[in-house]
Amino acid sequence: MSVGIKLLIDSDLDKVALLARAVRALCSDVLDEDSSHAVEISLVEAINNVIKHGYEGKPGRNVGVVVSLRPDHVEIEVIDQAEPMEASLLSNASGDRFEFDITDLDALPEGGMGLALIQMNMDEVEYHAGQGENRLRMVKRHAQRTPSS
Amino acid sequence: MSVGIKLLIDSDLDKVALLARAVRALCSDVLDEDSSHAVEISLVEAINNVIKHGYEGKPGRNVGVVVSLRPDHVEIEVIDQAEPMEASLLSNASGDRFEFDITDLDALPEGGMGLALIQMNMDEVEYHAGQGENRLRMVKRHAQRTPSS
Amino acid sequence: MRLIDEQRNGILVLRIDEKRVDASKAPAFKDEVAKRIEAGHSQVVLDMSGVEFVDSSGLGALVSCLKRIGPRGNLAIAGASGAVIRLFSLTRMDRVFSLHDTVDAAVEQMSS
Amino acid sequence: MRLIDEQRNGILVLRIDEKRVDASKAPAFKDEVAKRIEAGHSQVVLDMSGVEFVDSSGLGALVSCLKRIGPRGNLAIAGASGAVIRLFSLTRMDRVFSLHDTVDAAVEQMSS
Ligand SMILES: Nc1ncnc2c1ncn2[C@@H]1O[C@H](COP(=O)(O)OP(=O)(O)O)[C@@H](O)[C@H]1O
Ligand SMILES: Nc1ncnc2c1ncn2[C@@H]1O[C@H](COP(=O)(O)OP(=O)(O)O)[C@@H](O)[C@H]1O
Repeated sequence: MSVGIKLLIDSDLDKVALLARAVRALCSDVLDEDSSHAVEISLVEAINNVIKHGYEGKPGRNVGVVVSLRPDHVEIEVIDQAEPMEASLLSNASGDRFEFDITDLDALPEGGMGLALIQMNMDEVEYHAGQGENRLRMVKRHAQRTPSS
Repeated sequence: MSVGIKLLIDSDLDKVALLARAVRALCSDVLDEDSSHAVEISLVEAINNVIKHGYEGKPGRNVGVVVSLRPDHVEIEVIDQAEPMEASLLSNASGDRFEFDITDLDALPEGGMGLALIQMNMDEVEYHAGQGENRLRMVKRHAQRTPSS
Repeated sequence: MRLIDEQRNGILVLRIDEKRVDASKAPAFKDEVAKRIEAGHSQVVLDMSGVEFVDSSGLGALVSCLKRIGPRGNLAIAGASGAVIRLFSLTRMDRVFSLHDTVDAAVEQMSS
Repeated sequence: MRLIDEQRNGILVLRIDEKRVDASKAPAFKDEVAKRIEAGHSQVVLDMSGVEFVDSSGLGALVSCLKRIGPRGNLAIAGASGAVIRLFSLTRMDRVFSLHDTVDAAVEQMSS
């Protein structure tokens, strides 16, 4: 028994917080604090990327999010109609991004952290581009059911 | 500066809680507890009506909600593609529905309370039917700005 | 619809183990309570302390339970708070139902 | 971007009066802090106790402030909690920034 809802904003960074707050409220019914934050940060990074990179900052385009609360996981799909991104950017992203030298001030990252955060925070991440629509599917399992996470 | 988001479920009573929780989280950022509840109960009654009466309980149809947070009020629009309702049902509804004789057990209402609750809880209620789409627009003003409410 | 039954001095204490009693749950709720009334329970305390939201369908189901239990029985509500109390007040149902802060208070009054 | 300025013993205490520091606010935030650094402030405590969420753009803006203030200046963060601390830990930025529970603690250490 899955229970799903779709949320839509237009491509405006000012509206991302609305989506994030709504999705967080949905998740917090079934996920603990840390897992809810994991979903929220991943969702925000994904949507920011769609607006900034996919739609190149242009307003008036759609960004959709489908949230499904399932018995043992939460599934989030981010849907856009922008040019697809290079899928390897996502599959190559990881926590290695943060293996910087903390003593080298100049080398600290000021950007390029979003995809890495998504990979670190979600249990499954899949990107599908095609038919004028891109779908980023992200899964967060309930903490109590995955003692290894 | 308005900030709007659209939420969509299909016509399934099990999904109304999701919509309600998401919208409540959005409202609670700008409305007090009582006003947030006023919006939540109105929204739930409106959506239940669309599913039960508009779509006659049939699954697989769309129910949309647009939430706009404005500087002095929250605006909620419930959008459906069902047969329109008789607009006078809504305009005639009011708190009078609850002027029953509390000592007459048999006469206590078990239904027919939703539209009255909407009228009692929202500051503005408008119903527009047309072009295959119905829109119920409801406004809740911020408590601090309307000392009379 | 999750309900948890408990007996106390011949009174049925029924805890509603759901956060919301809305149109998706009201029919099952009504049936479950009716079943218990038919089975002979005429003194019932509904523990609503875990309930965060009730809509008009849930309220209608409560009224239906009250009617079914009838004037010779007793139905009390314990632990309603926040949004639930607000709905009772708005609809004047706070004057129809016997509302108590706690199950203990409801049981005590019903026993006396 | 709402920032509230306060001076304490030659230290600029900057309270971020926003619940979220995200991509919609990060550029303005970076500019506002840069302005103050250009104006001569080299000892800065950022009070983040009111901030509930930071994304990678907000974090990037903080790193940019740290670079701008440079190794001869001082940038400390006070009152970060919950989601904000979690992001700092995940990105190892908790080892880069000087984090303090309160503004007082941050000011005290910077003054000593
Ligand atoms: N939705 C997208 N569409 C197109 N390109 C993208 C998208 N998401 C990410 N990218 C590319 O991947 C790069 C890395 O993204 P990310 O790790 O989120 O960092 P940032 O957005 O700060 O650059 C971006 O700079 C961009 O070139
Ligand atoms: N969206 C709708 N479409 C069609 N009819 C409606 C709609 N909303 C309400 N109605 C009609 O108005 C009546 C009163 O609605 P309401 O006050 O919500 O109580 P209830 O749903 O319990 O009957 C309903 O019984 C129905 O006949």
